[in-house]
Amino acid sequence: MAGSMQASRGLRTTLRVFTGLVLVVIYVPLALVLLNSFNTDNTFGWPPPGFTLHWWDLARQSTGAREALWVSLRVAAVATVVALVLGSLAGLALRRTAFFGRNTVSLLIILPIALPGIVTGLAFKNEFTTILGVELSFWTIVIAHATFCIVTVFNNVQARFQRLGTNFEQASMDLGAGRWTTFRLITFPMMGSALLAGGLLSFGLSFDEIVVTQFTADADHRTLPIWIFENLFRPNQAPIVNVVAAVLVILSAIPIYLAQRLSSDTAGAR
Amino acid sequence: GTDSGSDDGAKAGAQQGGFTAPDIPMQQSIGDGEGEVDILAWPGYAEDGSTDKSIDWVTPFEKQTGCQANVKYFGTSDEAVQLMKTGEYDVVSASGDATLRLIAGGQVAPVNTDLLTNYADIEDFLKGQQFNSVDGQMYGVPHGWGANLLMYNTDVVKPAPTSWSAVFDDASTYAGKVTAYDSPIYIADAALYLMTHEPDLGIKDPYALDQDQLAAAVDLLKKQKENVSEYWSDYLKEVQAFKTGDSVIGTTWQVIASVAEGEGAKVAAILPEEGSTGWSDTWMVGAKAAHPNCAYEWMNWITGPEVQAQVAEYFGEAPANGKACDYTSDKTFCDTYHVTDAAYADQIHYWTTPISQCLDGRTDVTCTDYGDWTTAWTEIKG
Amino acid sequence: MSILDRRPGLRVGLLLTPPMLWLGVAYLGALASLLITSLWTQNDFTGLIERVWTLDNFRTLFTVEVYRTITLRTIGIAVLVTVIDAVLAFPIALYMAKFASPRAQRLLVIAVLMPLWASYLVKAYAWRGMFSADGPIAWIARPFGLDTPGYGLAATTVTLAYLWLPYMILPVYAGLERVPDSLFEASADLGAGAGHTLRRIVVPMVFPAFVAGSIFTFSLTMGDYIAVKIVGGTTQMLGNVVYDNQGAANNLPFAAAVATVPIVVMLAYLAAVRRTGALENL
Amino acid sequence: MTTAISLRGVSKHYGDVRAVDELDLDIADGEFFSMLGPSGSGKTTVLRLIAGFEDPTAGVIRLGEDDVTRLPPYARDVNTVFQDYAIFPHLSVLENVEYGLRVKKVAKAERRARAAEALEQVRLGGYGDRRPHQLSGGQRQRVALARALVNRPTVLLLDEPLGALDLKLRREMQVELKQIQREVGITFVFVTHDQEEALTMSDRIAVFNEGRIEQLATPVELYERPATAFVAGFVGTSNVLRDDVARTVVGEDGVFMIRPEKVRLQAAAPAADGSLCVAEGTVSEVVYLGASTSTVVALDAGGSLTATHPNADTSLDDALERRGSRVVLTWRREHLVALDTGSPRPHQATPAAH
Amino acid sequence: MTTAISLRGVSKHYGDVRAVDELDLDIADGEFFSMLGPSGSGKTTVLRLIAGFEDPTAGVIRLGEDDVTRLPPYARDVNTVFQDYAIFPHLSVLENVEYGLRVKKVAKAERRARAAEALEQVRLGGYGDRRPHQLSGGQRQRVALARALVNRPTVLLLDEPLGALDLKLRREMQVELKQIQREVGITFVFVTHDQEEALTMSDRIAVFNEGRIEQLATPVELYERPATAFVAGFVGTSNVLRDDVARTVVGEDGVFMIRPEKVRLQAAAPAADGSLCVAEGTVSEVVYLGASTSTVVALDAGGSLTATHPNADTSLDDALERRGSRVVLTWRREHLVALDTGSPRPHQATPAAH
Ligand SMILES: Nc1ncnc2c1ncn2[C@@H]1O[C@H](COP(=O)(O)OP(=O)(O)OP(=O)(O)O)[C@@H](O)[C@H]1O
Ligand SMILES: Nc1ncnc2c1ncn2[C@@H]1O[C@H](COP(=O)(O)OP(=O)(O)OP(=O)(O)O)[C@@H](O)[C@H]1O
Ligand SMILES: [Mg+2]
Ligand SMILES: [Mg+2]
Repeated sequence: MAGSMQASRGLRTTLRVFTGLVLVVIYVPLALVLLNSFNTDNTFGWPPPGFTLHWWDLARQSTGAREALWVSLRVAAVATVVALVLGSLAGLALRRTAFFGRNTVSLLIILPIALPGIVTGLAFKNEFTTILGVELSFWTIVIAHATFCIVTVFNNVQARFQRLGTNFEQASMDLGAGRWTTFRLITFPMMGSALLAGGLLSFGLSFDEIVVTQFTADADHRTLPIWIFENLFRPNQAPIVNVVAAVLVILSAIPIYLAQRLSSDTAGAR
Repeated sequence: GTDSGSDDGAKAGAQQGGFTAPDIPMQQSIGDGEGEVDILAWPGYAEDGSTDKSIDWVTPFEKQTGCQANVKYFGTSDEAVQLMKTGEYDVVSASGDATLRLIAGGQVAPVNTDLLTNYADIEDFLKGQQFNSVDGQMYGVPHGWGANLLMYNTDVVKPAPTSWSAVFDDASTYAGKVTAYDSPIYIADAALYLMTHEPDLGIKDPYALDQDQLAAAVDLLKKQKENVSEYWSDYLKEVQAFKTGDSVIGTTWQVIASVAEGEGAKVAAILPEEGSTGWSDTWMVGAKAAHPNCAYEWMNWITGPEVQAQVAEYFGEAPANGKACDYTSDKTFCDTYHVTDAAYADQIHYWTTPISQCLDGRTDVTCTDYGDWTTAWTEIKG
Repeated sequence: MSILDRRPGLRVGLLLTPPMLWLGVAYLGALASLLITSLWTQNDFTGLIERVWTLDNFRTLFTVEVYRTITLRTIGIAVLVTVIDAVLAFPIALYMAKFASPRAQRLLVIAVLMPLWASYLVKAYAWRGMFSADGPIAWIARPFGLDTPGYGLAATTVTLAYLWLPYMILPVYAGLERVPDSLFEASADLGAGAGHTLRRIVVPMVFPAFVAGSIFTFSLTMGDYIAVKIVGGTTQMLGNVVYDNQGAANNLPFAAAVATVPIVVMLAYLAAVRRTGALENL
Repeated sequence: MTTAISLRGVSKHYGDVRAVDELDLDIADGEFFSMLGPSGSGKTTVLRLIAGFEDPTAGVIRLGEDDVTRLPPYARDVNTVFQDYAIFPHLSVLENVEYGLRVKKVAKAERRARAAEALEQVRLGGYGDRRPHQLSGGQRQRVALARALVNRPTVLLLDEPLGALDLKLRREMQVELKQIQREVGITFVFVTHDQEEALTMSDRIAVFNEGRIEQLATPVELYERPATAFVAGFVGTSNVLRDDVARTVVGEDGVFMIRPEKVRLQAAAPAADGSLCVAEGTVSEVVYLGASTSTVVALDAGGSLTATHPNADTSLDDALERRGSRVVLTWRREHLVALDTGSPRPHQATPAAH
Repeated sequence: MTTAISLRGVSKHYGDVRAVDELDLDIADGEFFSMLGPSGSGKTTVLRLIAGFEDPTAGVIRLGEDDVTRLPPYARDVNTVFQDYAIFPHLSVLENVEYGLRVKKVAKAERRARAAEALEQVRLGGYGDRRPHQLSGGQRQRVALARALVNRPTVLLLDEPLGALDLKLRREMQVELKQIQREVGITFVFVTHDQEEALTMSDRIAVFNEGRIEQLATPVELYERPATAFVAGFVGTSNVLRDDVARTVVGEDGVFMIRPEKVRLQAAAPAADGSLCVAEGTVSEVVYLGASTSTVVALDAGGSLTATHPNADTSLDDALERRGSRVVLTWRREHLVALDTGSPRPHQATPAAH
């Protein structure tokens, strides 16, 4: 791979410089966030009049942030589990079998991510409150999140199946294993890393979601993005938000790294 | 809380006097606490230390009264009304656009102010208002209020403005540096301005506009827009804009002015001569309250001077209880917020949701409702 | 067991039932109810929705000019954001996929993905700082006699392009990785310089990946209402109209009617790109 | 000799494609049976039908005495070595080999022992702990073999197991495979498209064409007495004489085949002899093949014939200089094979130069 | 004869791996030049160096008179047929073939005409509008060829172009390729690991081993007079005699090679003759190969020898019955090749049975 375009050194240099520049542009605002988490100024005055660990201390003590984090983690975890189950079922069903309506099914799976969040959010809110008369709750967030997370799992599973083919399962059955044993000993373990990668992506997607969440969350269940949203609009809370954001960015490297390692074949899949 | 809350939602059922309140019995005495109380509140009105450890007036309440407080926050006035209909809540912090609906709908009971030891200390200009009483009977206890002020950059804006004309007819002086509140309810600010400057339009109440009046306000705002740098909707955005100089003049809340000033921005906030729009919130007791005694305990607690001082300073509004001024950490707080200034308060037209039935009592025309205002606001922004 | 062996159709059916129930009932149901609601009306007096069929909401949507303006503006911004992201993403993705060492490749993917986890709001506010009158952009531009564009369309476009850039880079990167190196070599071998190879071979081959990325950038922009509030100055987009009507005005039916616009736009877009095979590249 | 596998009237249609077309086939116990044929002729499909991965459209499949037509793969006492080996990548070599026993709930100690033994058999003792990706192609192929053999199936199906290997390794594996089959003594059904491979390894060979068996015979029969032009063209190189050429050279109407190695190259016509066929022509091409040299002669009667002779005596070949010279070709009439032209088939061989 | 390509002291190192090691090589204009060698021996690397996809670590590469060492691929008058063909999947067959001309801004009418002509040349006239995925492997290979030929390069590089094809198609393509080369008359540099392919097609062959050329010769020389044991083992099948066996049978110390087709199988020892080598043994294996039969004989002196003889006279072979019988092997002493053992190399051939 590397060196495949050995000869075009000029191009290589140009691309490298360009990539570097864009990465700088990507990270300057993030660096600003990190810097502002130490800024003594409440509203990120520039240049910072002074530096302080005060906000980090406050953030550490903020039970609100912790509760919101806990809600976010729970929502993301449950939504991911649902997405894992539904996404891999759909993936299992749709591989190789060419049946009428296959396109419709995959369109349906893609739709929640292809339609803007505000549409998905509003649609769910309307369904829950206007049509069904259900109160918004933890579960309404989970349902909405799981819906748009299915596609990440589905895509990862599909990509894996495409690469593996069906030979391994046939080999297993040939060796005397029934359908369930084959699934348990062969299909599932081989899907494993794809599921993990899809799950991690789906977890991340849910974790940072704000639009759909705004529509489907009740006041008792504030996810971290909602907490951030509210606190940005509260006086004197904005720097704590920066602390939280900085921590999130740094922590996010871990799951991303894992997902990357586990699914080098499906790296692009969201 | 009320800042963005009171412009929410619904069209209150009828105007004062336009309906008879359902006959709901009023509590006559406070008995033993039931051990818990279900509170429905704007975020920020019942802090238990979870946002900031030092911001906590719920835990002391529990300790003192033995009433375990179950707080549920709501996001819009509608949500509050809907949740109150379930009958599961004992007490609610309602804004001007929810109170009448709750009263008319029989969701709240009249409040026996004799049982509330702090009631006497509540500023008189907040008592017996059209949005918290019926025929002189209080349906709640006032919590706090605030005005939408005019803020300007003292370095740039000279001479100091005294009128809203600085952001309307004279806005072009600061073209591209004017800011305004990003909500349809801001149309009332324009109406208020027209009330004084275009008397021919016959605007009596900035929340009761007929088609022509609304059109006039919309025109005014469209002209203003040419000079607007941005519309603001949250503290952070406006404080930043005034500090950087992106905005130099526009509507504000006292708390924003204070924060900006505290961070070294050269700003001042005034209540212009035309008066202003603003908000006022009230605690009300549920008609089917399961824990009425604890509910009264809570109302008493939340209107106490010390707690009032805490809430007001945290939230950034004027406390209803003037005695709170003795307890604020910032000794100038009450002056800044004109807590006991009845004349000041009189100039405020509290946010009410416009409905098609004219709130100013006209019956010969249909007024524009909040839906019309939203459409108009969309059109103004273009 | 054995009936499943004999009847693959049944097997597929059983596997598909749970996800299709979920998506069909929960999601399609929600969309359908959104459409239904858009045909209802809201009672001014009680603020409640009245289940009376009417086309009023759509009539308003189509006759009041401002909605057309906003729709066109939103689509325009979405197109612009998509083009900017595609232009920025291609060289980076190309470098990642074909020039970087495997190690650098992995690091770059992480570097591109990480910002996705920093809260959307926090990043939008960071850009607010960038565009401010005394912010970094003004600071850089001033020596050249220029100034920050300030808050408005330009700032909104740039901020959205920034926010969604990773969603474009990743599919394009994956698409490029799938192009065998030998095709690059074959093109060079046949006398084509780098530019020609990129234009005639690489770009056409990863086009489906661009389309896949554009589904994200386009859809995310079509629905945005937060970033535009933060850096948009006086600008408003379709998302704001939906949000304002469902929230403050409590006019859910009209909000639902407005929400059908992005649905129609996205469905049309999906239909148009279906044949490129982009949907398998998501 | 008992029958290990028997197919009766077996067909498999995919839509319009008749992958397998009313096939009757009996494979004997312990036989090394090969299926040979061009791509798409249905070899893999037959294998998959026997293994149970596909249901026949019509017909009956028996293993020994039992009708297994409707049994799923895991209920058939047959194992397969896949073309791409299908080694489970997440299991070690030993775990791969154990797999069949584990599934059948054989006790751990026993299955360990049997797996180790199977690995010995394929000369991979000591490789048990490796991961599949650490193995070379040839080693993987042997793991696949061990994994199948450890179950002691009555029949082993092998689908082009050597297709992915390079020539040298392939030759080595051919020898090993044949040796293992002799040792374990079970029936091998072997698919290949390489005729040389089929000839060297098999007891019997079925040549497939378009879902049917064109000829079923021992290697020697197949090579020496191909039944049809198709078989003659597919197995070994052959010279086919037809029409005018046949009439002139052979003296009879019909289609005839003569193998290049049976043709002698002479400078002058020999004495007339009824048992010899004679054809004159000009050398048009001489191809050095290492062990042998092929000479392509343009016949005066039309068409061309190839004669191959071993480079047994000439150390540095002078044959190249013969290009363009006049020669006489002779062969024994008894080596001439009359071909059954049958109904015309699309893949029919044309007179091949080489 | 002018030189088309010349390499002087060319090396290519990847980290510690010396893929190509100080290579000197001259390829003549119009030559069909093959590179043969085991996997990893550096064949592809040499090709890529010539094409310009890699920069040499050291050395100079000339095309004709020009030093091209530092030129990018698109500036070299050389075209490549890739092992995986590298057909652009989004272009039609005609557009693929046109590509090089289009890049060089040849006018549309002319490039259409030339592309069509090139397609005719590879027998794909009328396929211009097809998409690559509608072609079979062999057809794709020919598109790749046409795409390269249309540019009329001075040199055409082909990296195992037939590696992916099945045996029959491969044979056909070998003939076609050779024919096309003769027609267009340009230099072909051809990489393969199939020795038979190299022998039949090439003017000269370089046998690679570990980044160096082990022997460079014509096919006949290479086969008949391999310079080293490595070459003897890699090209053709060979019997290698060494140590005790060599001493007993040949009567000399050293390592000797005799090709199986040079070995005669006799029932009794012939009259003593200085020009003949004689070895006695027992037939251990008889393998029918169709055109020939191989007999493996376990020598009394140790080791085994293979003798191959054509099935020229025996129509139905009776050789199989000879297994276990005593035989005498003879061959001419002049056919014996003394091998240069050189320094021991890992890939050294061992006495091969077959
Ligand atoms: N699942 C399928 N769907 C449709 N057609 C199929 C399927 N499997 C095989 N075929 C068709 O059946 C015919 C026989 O295929 P089969 O795989 O048995 O051939 P083969 O002899 O094994 O060929 P090869 O040597 O290329 O492996 C072919 O025409 C093929 O296209
Ligand atoms: N890009 C590279 N990086 C590191 N090592 C390489 C690279 N390319 C080739 N090599 C090494 O160089 C040596 C020669 O490789 P090359 O591809 O030239 O062999 P080859 O003779 O073409 O083999 P094959 O017949 O398998 O194609 C091998 O050891 C290979 O691993
Ligand atoms: Mg097959
Ligand atoms: Mg190679």
